[in-house]
Amino acid sequence: MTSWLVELGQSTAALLMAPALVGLIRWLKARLQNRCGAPIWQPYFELHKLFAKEAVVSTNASWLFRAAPYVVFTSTVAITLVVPLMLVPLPFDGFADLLVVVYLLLLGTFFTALAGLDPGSPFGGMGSSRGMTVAALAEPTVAVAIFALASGAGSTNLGHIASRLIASPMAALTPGHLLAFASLFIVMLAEAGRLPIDNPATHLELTMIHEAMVLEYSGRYLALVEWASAVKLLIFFCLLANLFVPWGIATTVSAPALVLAAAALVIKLGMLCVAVAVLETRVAKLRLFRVPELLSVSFVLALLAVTSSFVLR
Amino acid sequence: MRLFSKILRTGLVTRPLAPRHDEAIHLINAIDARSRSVLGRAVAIREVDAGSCNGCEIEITGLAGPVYDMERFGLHFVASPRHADLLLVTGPVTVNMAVPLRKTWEATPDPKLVVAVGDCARTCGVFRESYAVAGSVDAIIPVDVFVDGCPPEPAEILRGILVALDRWPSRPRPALGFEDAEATRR
Amino acid sequence: MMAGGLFSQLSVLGSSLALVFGLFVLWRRSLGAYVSAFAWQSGVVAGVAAMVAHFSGDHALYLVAALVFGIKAIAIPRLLTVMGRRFGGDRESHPYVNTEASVLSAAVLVLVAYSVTRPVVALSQLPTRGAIPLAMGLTFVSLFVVISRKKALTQIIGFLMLENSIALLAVLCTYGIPLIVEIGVFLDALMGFLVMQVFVYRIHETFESLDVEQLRHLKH
Amino acid sequence: MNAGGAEIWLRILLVAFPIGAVAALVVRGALGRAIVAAAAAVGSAAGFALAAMVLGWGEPVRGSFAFPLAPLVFRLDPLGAFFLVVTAIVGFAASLYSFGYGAGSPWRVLRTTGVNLNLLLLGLSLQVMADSPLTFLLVWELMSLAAYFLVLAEPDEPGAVNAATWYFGVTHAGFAALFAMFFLWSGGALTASFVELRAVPLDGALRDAVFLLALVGFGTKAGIIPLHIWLPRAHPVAPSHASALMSGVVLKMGVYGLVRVTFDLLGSGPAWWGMLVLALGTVSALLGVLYALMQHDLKRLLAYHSIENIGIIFMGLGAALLFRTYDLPLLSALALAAALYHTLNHACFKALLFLGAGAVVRATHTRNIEELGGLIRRMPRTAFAFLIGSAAISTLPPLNGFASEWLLFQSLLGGARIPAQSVAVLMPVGVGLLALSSGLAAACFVKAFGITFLAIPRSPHAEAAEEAPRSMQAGMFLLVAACVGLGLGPAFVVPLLGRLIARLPGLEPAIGLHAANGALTGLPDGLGQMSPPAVALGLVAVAVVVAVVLRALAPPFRLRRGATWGCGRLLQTPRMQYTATSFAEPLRRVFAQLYRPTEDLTVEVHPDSEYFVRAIRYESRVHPWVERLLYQPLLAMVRGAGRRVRQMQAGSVHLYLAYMCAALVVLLFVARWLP
Repeated sequence: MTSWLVELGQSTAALLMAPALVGLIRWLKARLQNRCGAPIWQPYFELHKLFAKEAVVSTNASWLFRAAPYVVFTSTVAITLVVPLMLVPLPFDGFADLLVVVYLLLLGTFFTALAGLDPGSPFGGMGSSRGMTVAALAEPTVAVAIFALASGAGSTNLGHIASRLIASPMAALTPGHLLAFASLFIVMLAEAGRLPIDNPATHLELTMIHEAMVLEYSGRYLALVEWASAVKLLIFFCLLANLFVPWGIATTVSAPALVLAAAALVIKLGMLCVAVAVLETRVAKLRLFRVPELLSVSFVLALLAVTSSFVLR
Repeated sequence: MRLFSKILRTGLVTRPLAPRHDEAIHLINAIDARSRSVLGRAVAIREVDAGSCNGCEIEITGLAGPVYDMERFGLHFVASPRHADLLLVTGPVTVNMAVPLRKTWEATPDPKLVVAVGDCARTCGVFRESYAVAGSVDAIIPVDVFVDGCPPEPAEILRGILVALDRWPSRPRPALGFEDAEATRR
Repeated sequence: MMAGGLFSQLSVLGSSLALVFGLFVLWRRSLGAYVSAFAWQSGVVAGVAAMVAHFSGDHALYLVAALVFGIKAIAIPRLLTVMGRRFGGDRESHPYVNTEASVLSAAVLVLVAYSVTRPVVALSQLPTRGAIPLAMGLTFVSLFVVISRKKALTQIIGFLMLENSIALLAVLCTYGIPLIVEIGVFLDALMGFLVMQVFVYRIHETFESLDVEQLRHLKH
Repeated sequence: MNAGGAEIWLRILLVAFPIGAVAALVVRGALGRAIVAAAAAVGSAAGFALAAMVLGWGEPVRGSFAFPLAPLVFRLDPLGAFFLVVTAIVGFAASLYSFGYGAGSPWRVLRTTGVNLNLLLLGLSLQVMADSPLTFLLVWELMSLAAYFLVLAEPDEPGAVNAATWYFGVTHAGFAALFAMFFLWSGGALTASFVELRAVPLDGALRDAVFLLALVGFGTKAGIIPLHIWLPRAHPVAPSHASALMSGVVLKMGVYGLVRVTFDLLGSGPAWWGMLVLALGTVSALLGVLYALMQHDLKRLLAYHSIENIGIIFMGLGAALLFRTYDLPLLSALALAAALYHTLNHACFKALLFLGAGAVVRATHTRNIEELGGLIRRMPRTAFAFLIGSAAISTLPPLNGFASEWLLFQSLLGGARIPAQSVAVLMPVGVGLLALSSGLAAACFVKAFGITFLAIPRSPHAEAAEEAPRSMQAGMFLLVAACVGLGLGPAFVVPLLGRLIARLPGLEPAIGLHAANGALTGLPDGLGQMSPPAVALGLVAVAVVVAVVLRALAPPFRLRRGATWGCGRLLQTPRMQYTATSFAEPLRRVFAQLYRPTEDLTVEVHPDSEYFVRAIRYESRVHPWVERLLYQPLLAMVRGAGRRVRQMQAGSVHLYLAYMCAALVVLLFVARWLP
């Protein structure tokens, strides 16, 4: 019973924590640009403001445009129920595995892309087209990385993978694991719309991917979409942090273990934020047609991960 | 590597604004407080160039730079008027930009504010009575605040934004020593 | 046994890294990136050699590691940078095989390397045997770089990486060939590099470019 | 028949379809349509009942008929019954749909469609019961001919005759391969039952030959690349409910045949069998979806997706063969279950999509999606049905496409356990390509649904569209229910499949494929577990919580309608919307080496100054060069042979007599020298 409570509690916490992650990356980037920057909780103010604002919806748009933010938000939030955050194993572990997570994310992308097409604006269509291209090309890397994780841990269920690694912590340092981590990191950049694949702060329609799809949203719809993308980033960070380096996660429901786990999680997420911020300061956005090259590199890394240590022991 | 060592060496360059603008510093603290209460301390700005010579744009670019760093007050530029709370309009409105400007205003969800930047936005400046100019900004859309200057300094623009936030209908107007935009409107 | 496990893991890790740096050359386009990838790769190879020396107790390998590090991770990259500066930033913008296809071919080559080295790996009892396919894969990838790239400097990098991969293979398969041979190979590589450098000057003087495709015109 | 209940259903099935076929010939008008549709629906329902009984018992039902030349032997075992379920579900939906779809069609078209729809359903139902090579081949021919006439049902449709000819040629080439296969196998005794066939000892080379012939024969029917040439031509031109049946069920007979021959009758083979099927499946899955992306003809796009999904099914079959070779029966059963499950799922969602496309075509009179748009307002129900179908084929949870691909992923992930390392190394590649094809399918269906149903109409046709009649909606929503139900119910389907797979030789451990608590928990040899009902429940629960929290905490919601934001452009016209071509452009560039598009750019400038451009014409085409590469030489060869044969046709009676004489002599010699 308590583990159920922890499960629901940690999902709620993740939901509430996600905007801070975006805020932290922005703050770090501001500091790297020698700026003062907005405080970490700035995204909360933005969400609060957007919820209070009126929504303008195109006259061309259908019910799908208005339903899509709820679908995207719901599917993304539902994923947090199975992602290991602080405690393994979770009571919901057996209900969904890594493949379900990946395809639920695809469900969100699918509806965002449809919503991009719905108002009939050329930008939305462009964003949908690019978003789906990137999502489709990232898919093989994810699958092969899952192959690597699953054949290492003997399961595709997230809690199981994490528990297996906790049991033998040195396994996290095998080359296969490191390569799989690298490949998933690239995929995270692509899926969460970070540089060098997509610039979340761009104002130029022609360079947009995710922004172009949500260009028509306003008010509450925009708030839901933005929040969902923050949660998506958090999910990817948690996957990277807790499937590859699950040190510190609580394996029993006890207060000290959970506090330790929460601290470990915050530290790991902070480190990933630093990595992303440093990377985004260092690199420029890739031309759209060089993105497949990057994704093919990540695919090869994932393939190497599988072959180098899991298939051939 | 070289990049990051340079970043480290440079340190934080965002400064409180220059001493002669101490009223502006005061203002900026005020922006912080007020925009929080009005728009939840997050104001999304859509910049519309309605036909300016780009002088104002250069100054506006300075807003986002490390020295003025408007992001620390929760102000940021967005890509679509649908996401915006405040329109920052520059230039005399040319004939070709009149309808787009109007459409931009219509596309912005309520509540919204309009700040017209630069002398041209108020008086059309040297472009006045040109065959290509449709009129000042307030001839096309309701303006909350004009920011004077050719071009105005970034600090002035920030001041204009503050006045606009201040003019928020639901709030009583605090008595500040700045000229009332309504009064200066032609 | 724990040490053995660690040894084999580290050797696989080292070879994987060397291979990843090889892939870098297929992905990136600027000479600077190539040179640093090569330098890092040489560093990794030196590290693997030193590690093998540590675990096998064959101290001659330390010398090899030091040589690799000194010559390939420091000296040659310096020279390459100087050459690159002299000839301008000639980017590898249109290789014969485009980047995605190159990277995916590299994946295929690595899989091929796995299947061709299977008998060797099966025979070997060394803890380093798991890394042999990766080193072989690096050999193939370096050859592919030489084949598919147009600029002379890129080809030189490919050649040097080939040399790296052979050194890596030697270290992994047999814990290093006799020191004298090893040094001979190094000198060979160095000589080859110098000869190529001279050629590069000549090519550049003749064609005002380092595009090897221009050499076709020599026929006429 | 050995069971009373089953016999009744079989009789109904055998009577209903012919009644429908005859009624189509005799009765005109709405009454005729009603009788035809009702007969087909009753027959399908009877088929479903029969199949359900057999699946429930787990024991086969037998029967035979006297036939003028040879006895026809029928036997419905659970494997056949599973495919009968596929036929019955799609058949039932298509029959309902056909009633409304036919309204307004000329009598000529209605007649052909009605007769052949019923004959096709009869053929499909009997196909899975055939228990001897002769019966199998005869029914096969009945099915092929009915499908051929369905392709030709609207001969005025551009490309219909060409498509029908391709279909006829290729399907008969496949028939020849099957005939040769059975002939080789049984040593000429085509009336032997399958049980006797199973006992025939075959030596290595002959077994390989039988396998290859079966692969070619069933592969042409299933439409795997490179034997797919007829499929994207034939499916679009048939009436839509016929397309649904052809894509949903007729292709699956190829799968059925391959499963029957390689798993049931032939037994375990060398590793290259599985590798070959797996490779063909992977290539078909990837190329199918890639060519689908480039299509702007809605039905042709769906046809290419059939190639993709057949590829996915073949990947499952190939993996199952491979695992069986390496003595991993549970993984093999898992892969086979995934393939069979995907067969059923693909039948449901592809039929649904074809029915939806038919409704669109009927309402707008165009299949070109560049001329569509905005239909979600004019045809909301069709749009909803098509959306569900699109989501299902894009493998989105919790719909049925995801359930079966999840199983397939699970079995392929087990590939790391294959002892031969050079084979095991290839499994992650297969996994990656499977994921790529599912991602591309999602991109393709964003395009298909988005351009067809969303935004502003791009032509007057689309503006004037009206919602489909009720009967058509009923057909579609039946399949929507099937898609959702099958997506939520793998815990029910998988044990069923486990039981029927366990009857196949060498796969007895499949009986262990079980499920607990509505979840696919602890799949033996599977790597993971998941529960579609729990996923669906989780989604619904989160949605409810989100709705409640928003209502309670969020400020009141205000909505205003405004023009689409187009950077303040004066005018927003339908021509400014993103088109299907531009949507697919990034992927066309990414895969340019594969597509090898031909591009043609003409710029017309003002005569006085080249800086004033008057018109720009850009044309780009993607021709499946695989088809050209393979089939052009073949066609040239056939034509050359035809020319040579024509030279023999001198028109002289004496010459013909001489030919006959020579043939007789040759035959006698052959008879003399053969044992």
